[in-house]
Amino acid sequence: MSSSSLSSTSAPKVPGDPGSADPGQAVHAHANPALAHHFDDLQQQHEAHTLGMWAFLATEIMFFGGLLVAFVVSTTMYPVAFDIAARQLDWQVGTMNTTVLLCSSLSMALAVHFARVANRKMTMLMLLLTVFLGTAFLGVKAYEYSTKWNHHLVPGASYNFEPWQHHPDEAETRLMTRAGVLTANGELNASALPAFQTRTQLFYGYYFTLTGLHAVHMIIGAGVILWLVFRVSKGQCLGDGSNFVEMTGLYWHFVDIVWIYLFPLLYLMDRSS
Amino acid sequence: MTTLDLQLPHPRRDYLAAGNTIKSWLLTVDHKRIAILYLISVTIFFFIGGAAAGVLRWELLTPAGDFTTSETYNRTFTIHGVVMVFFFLIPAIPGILGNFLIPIMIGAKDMAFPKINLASWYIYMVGGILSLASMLIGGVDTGWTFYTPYSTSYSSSAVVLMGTGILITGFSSIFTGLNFIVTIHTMRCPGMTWFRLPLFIWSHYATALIMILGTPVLAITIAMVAVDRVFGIGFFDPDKGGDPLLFQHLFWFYSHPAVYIMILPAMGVISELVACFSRKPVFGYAAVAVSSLAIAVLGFLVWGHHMFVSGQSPYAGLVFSILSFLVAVPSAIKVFNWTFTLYKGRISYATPMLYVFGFLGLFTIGGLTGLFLAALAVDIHVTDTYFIVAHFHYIMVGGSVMAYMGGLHFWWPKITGRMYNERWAMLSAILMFIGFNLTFFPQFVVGYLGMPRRYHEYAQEFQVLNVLSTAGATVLGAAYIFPLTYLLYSLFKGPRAGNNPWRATGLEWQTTSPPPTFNFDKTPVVTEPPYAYDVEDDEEFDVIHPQGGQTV
Amino acid sequence: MSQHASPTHGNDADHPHGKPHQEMQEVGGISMAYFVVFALLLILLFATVDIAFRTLGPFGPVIAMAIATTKAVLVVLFFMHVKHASKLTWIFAGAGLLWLAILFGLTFGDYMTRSWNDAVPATTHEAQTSPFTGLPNQ
Amino acid sequence: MTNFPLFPESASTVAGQIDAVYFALIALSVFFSVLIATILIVFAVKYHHGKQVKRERAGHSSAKLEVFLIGMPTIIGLSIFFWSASVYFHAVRPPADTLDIYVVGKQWMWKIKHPGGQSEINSLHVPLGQPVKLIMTSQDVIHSFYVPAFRVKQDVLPGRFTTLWFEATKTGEFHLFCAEYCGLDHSRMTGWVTVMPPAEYEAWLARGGQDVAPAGGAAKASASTPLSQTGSGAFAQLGCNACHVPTSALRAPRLEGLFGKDVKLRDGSVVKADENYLRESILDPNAKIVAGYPTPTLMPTYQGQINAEQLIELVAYIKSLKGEEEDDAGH
Ligand code: HEA
Ligand code: HEA
Ligand code: HEC
Ligand code: CUA
Ligand SMILES: [Cu+2]
Repeated sequence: MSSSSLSSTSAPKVPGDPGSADPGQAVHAHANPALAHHFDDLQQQHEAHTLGMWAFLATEIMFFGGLLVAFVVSTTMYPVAFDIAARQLDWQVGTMNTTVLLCSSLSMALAVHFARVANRKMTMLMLLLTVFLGTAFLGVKAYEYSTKWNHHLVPGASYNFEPWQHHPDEAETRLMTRAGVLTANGELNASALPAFQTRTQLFYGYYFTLTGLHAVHMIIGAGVILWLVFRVSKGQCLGDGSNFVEMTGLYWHFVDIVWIYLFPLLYLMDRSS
Repeated sequence: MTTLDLQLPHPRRDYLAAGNTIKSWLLTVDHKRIAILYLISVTIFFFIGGAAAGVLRWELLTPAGDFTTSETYNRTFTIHGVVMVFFFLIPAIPGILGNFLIPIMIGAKDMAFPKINLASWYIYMVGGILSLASMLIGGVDTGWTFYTPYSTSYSSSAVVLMGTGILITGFSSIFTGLNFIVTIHTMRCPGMTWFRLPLFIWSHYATALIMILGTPVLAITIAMVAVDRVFGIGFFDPDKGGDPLLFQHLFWFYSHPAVYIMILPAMGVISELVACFSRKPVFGYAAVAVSSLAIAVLGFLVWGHHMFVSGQSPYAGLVFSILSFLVAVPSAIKVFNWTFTLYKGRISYATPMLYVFGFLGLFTIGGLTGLFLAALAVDIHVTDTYFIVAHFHYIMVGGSVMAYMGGLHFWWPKITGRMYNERWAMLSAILMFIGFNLTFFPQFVVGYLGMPRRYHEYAQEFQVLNVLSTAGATVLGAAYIFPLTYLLYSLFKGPRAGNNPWRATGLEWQTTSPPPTFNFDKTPVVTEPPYAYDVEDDEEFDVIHPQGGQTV
Repeated sequence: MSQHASPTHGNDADHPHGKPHQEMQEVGGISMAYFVVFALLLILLFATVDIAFRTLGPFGPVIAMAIATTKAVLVVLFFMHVKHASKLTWIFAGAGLLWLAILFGLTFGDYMTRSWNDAVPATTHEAQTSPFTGLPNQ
Repeated sequence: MTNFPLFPESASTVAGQIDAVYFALIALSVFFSVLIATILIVFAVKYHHGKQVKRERAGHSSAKLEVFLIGMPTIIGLSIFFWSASVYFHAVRPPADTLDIYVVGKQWMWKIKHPGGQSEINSLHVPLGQPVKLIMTSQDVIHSFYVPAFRVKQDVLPGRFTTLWFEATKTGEFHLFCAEYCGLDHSRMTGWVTVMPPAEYEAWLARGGQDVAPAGGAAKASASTPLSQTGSGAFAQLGCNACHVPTSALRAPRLEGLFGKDVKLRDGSVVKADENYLRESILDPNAKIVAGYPTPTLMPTYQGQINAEQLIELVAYIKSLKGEEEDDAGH
């Protein structure tokens, strides 16, 4: 009895040149340039790419997730300080930027569609539009960062948060009183100031880390899309080869989803008065 | 006997012959060559970590802090822990054996993403070099656990650099995991259904799940520590409004599952070996396969058992304790099933099998002492003592390293095409077992006596046990030098091994040794479950004779 | 070799790769779904902004997160084509969320139950009459 | 090297209970290790390669057996869990009548304050047979207070109080270790716990915490002021008594009898007034405002104004304030 579990029966092929011959290639005589040598067919390749991308996105969920858990823990510890710190973010700019990002998601989805039907021109157009919108988002972000810098809201030695200096509205005043930095009759309570500073700085620590990480993802995404534009312009990555566009699309949409959560968490924490 | 008659019609066409230039190695995308790259680098890291262990043990010979300063000692155990965990054990079995074998075992030509596979190795090396660089510029003195606020606000060492190294290496682990998952899902050859997969594959699949779902949390946690240090934000520093327990939660959310990253691949190796050297299928195949997944999932629910005395809520402690007892169940299933596999087998004691015996004994002890720690009452007393040190060395050195050595010996003829010297190999295995027990058993005793870990100086009455431990470490260190020597020697002078020296089943044994670049000349088709061994087959292994030694 | 793509093919996807299923009407060959989803996303965005300014007490954040999740689900299903993807894709997309839930759940389990620790028995202050505790200033 | 123990001394009430769980686990481990080793050896010898034995009809799996292999460890594990958890709760929950001693950890020493004001460094004197509760905090990083002979250990955190209790059952000197890595001299952050018969302990206290009576006459009862009295001084000095006295014009809750009570808060929730609550009330009075008081609180924040030791004195003082009548404490 054979101890082998295998039933391959045919005699071994005569090997070709050492290392260079891919026995699989023989079958794909008309090998498709979009098919990598170690896959058997396009379907297998597409499945591998899709699964790989989704598994990677699961990783990304946990990556942002760890930070979000920390953020929520801190928010529940210092709801008042975080609330007032969050009110310094400009929700109008944030809303606008969210809209820009949603548009970029649409254009990316369309780019994938056009790549699949091998429409080179429209694919390029949509990809460029996506990069443009992404860059616009990042530009606005940079503008927001610079205002934070000017207002000394960047954590570090120069951090100094003094909302009472800037004509606080009624809700802000109420929050400051609840935080104890303002007394009931509106005077500054110096004893509560240091704690107020560290806690709001903690909020900004989260703000910059979360949005910064998100921005880094956007920059990487934009870079990849530009590379795609180049490939598509040469007629690659279309039709059968559109996997690459599709995977980049998944990534881009994911980054968009992260923002869909960050926006209400950071900008819209209870604005009611 | 073998179905594929692969008597090398062409003298050299294996993956090793695909090129000899440095470039052909550094730019290869062949999973087998990448495995060799890992083999070399992991071995280097092991000896660096081992050298650090030597320093630790030497210091602990006497109660006084006389061999090193406390500063050096603290940096030494940090580098020892970091290197052994992140740069040796986590990549060892997956990076070397996993990379080499997974595609072959499932009948594929390569990993799903060969370039990412190579990138993983580079990322790992960059991370490793950064971490070692942090050692050169003064080292890090936080312990491998980086507890805050010490690591963020008090330590004046190269925490950020080492953290960056670990973070980067984390991505290597993530990409390796991704590759494994996708490869196992999509690249199986015809007929290779899930329940025909070798158990090695199952356990690597489970490992990969932990890698992709756990590692990112470590990455972000370390990034937050770095941000804390650089910008003084204080996510984890109570002086600045943060919470040190939050750090511990995030750290252990990864680091407990990470201990299963370190044991699951070892378990996969043991399954293959125990079947081959008993000439029988693994008993309870399905149970052993599914228990790997159970470990991976349950392993994410118990991290708080590292925090029983940390100031965590005692009620959370209760939950984590009960779940820790439950996570032991799938391990118990495996141990018993391996044991039963021997029943009515045809057992031979070749070197890999000796390591299997070593593994079974030592892992059992290590795992059972894990139950002591999961028991809230006992853990209060033994946490942060040498009892913990003994527990995890029993599992990681007695379990994982033993399995790694066993696997390396088992697949060595496949990887290199050469056979090592059986006598030396057996001698080393036995020496390792003795040295190991002498090193770490006394640590259980001294731990229950109350000797805290990470102590550079200790109380007088702990000395005798520490002397024993140091003596054992010396034996153990020597025992690790042997394989390094005879394995290297076999590369040049070892006899040719033949394609299937152990007459094992499994696709990797049906191709040539060493395998060709694309693993098979013809995509295999699988029609049977794995481990179709024949107990009645009582031939000798043909590898033994050329050495003059005999399987006893 | 070529039987590879046959049912014995060892991989798991239960859904062939192809053009997205067309359930909606098309505009110039493009599924309407993209535009409908886009419009919904914008509407939901303005809904989030709107409710942020209403006094909803503890429900505010809950509703905000529910809306965000709806938006995320829309993107995942339609822009990311999960609606027509294989089961495996669903599993991996779900795994990320499940694991996140574990991280949140057990971490908060600790924070929420810390105050249960009634390690201070109600009668302790009586014990302060022990000879070692002076009662000055009374 | 003549002193060569293999098992630690047991010198507290919980030590025996913890050891019992430990021995049970050892028995379990020995049982399973020996069982597995025996099976391995027997099979390895009996079914050795060269042996002619019956090998047919070896099953390859058995559903019944697997169910047993799931059930058996689960049941054993759960039994140990319940037992050890009950011992644990006994070990971490202090009884009612404890002697409260305050501990401050800092790199790399233990500072101990007795309620009578006696303080020591790296040593702790306690009476035999009296439950002692340590209320601990750290000035810098995490430390861990560990007395192996008592089988107790608790991390000591900055920014928070943690507690640990024990009742010593043997007189003598026992090791005190810092068990959480805390930097350079972690291994030197050690000391001794001295357990004395109550009478001797009294005498020791009376000597002001000196081993020998201070020169100048033992009659001079003590140089040390009770902690609560120092606290009362601080209470006055920091201006607390501007508000927290019945006569104050500013309305503030009476603190007499507060400790250990349930406090109703402004937002409707109820918290127990333990040490951590007192701590928070002083350092961050706005975090939890007592029902019936306005927000923001009139009370100033003392964060950054007082150090860990003053905080302990204030807490000790507030704990020492007895309620006159149980029901009119103002809550
Ligand atoms: C590969 C690594 C590895 C593995 C697999 C394990 C496995 C286990 N570990 Fe271990 N552990 C570590 C590595 C590992 N550990 C490390 C590195 C640390 C310290 C980290 C640090 O602080 O630096 C640690 C610390 C550690 C602690 C924290 C201690 C403390 O700091 O206070 C705990 C507590 O519960 C624990 C428990 C367990 C349990 C229950 C298992 C279980 O999975 C074991 C299951 C196995 C068995 C039970 C044996 C086989 C079963 C039988 C023979 C049948 C009989 C069984 C029953 C009746 C149930 N471990
Ligand atoms: C896979 C993981 C792994 C492995 C394999 C080992 C292997 C060993 N470990 Fe380690 N150990 C850890 C993981 C590991 N350890 C971790 C995570 C910690 C906790 C760190 C912390 O607290 O932060 C730890 C801590 C730790 C301590 C406790 C330190 C303390 O708390 O103060 C000790 C003490 O005995 C120790 C000893 C050893 C010994 C003797 C070996 C032996 O098995 C090693 C034997 C090997 C050799 C000795 C190599 C042979 C080579 C030579 C002899 C070399 C010559 C070298 C050159 C010329 C370059 N280890
Ligand atoms: C200006 C007045 C004022 C001063 C000074 C003051 N307090 Fe208070 N304190 C209050 C008021 C008002 C409250 C009730 C509102 C609240 O919970 O914050 C209070 C509450 C408390 C509570 C919680 C009481 C409870 O019933 O739960 C404690 C404890 C306390 N103070 C301690 C102190 C200590 C210690 C000091 C000095 C270091 C101090 N206070 C100084 C006004 C004051
Ligand atoms: Cu203090 Cu270790
Ligand atoms: Cu663990």
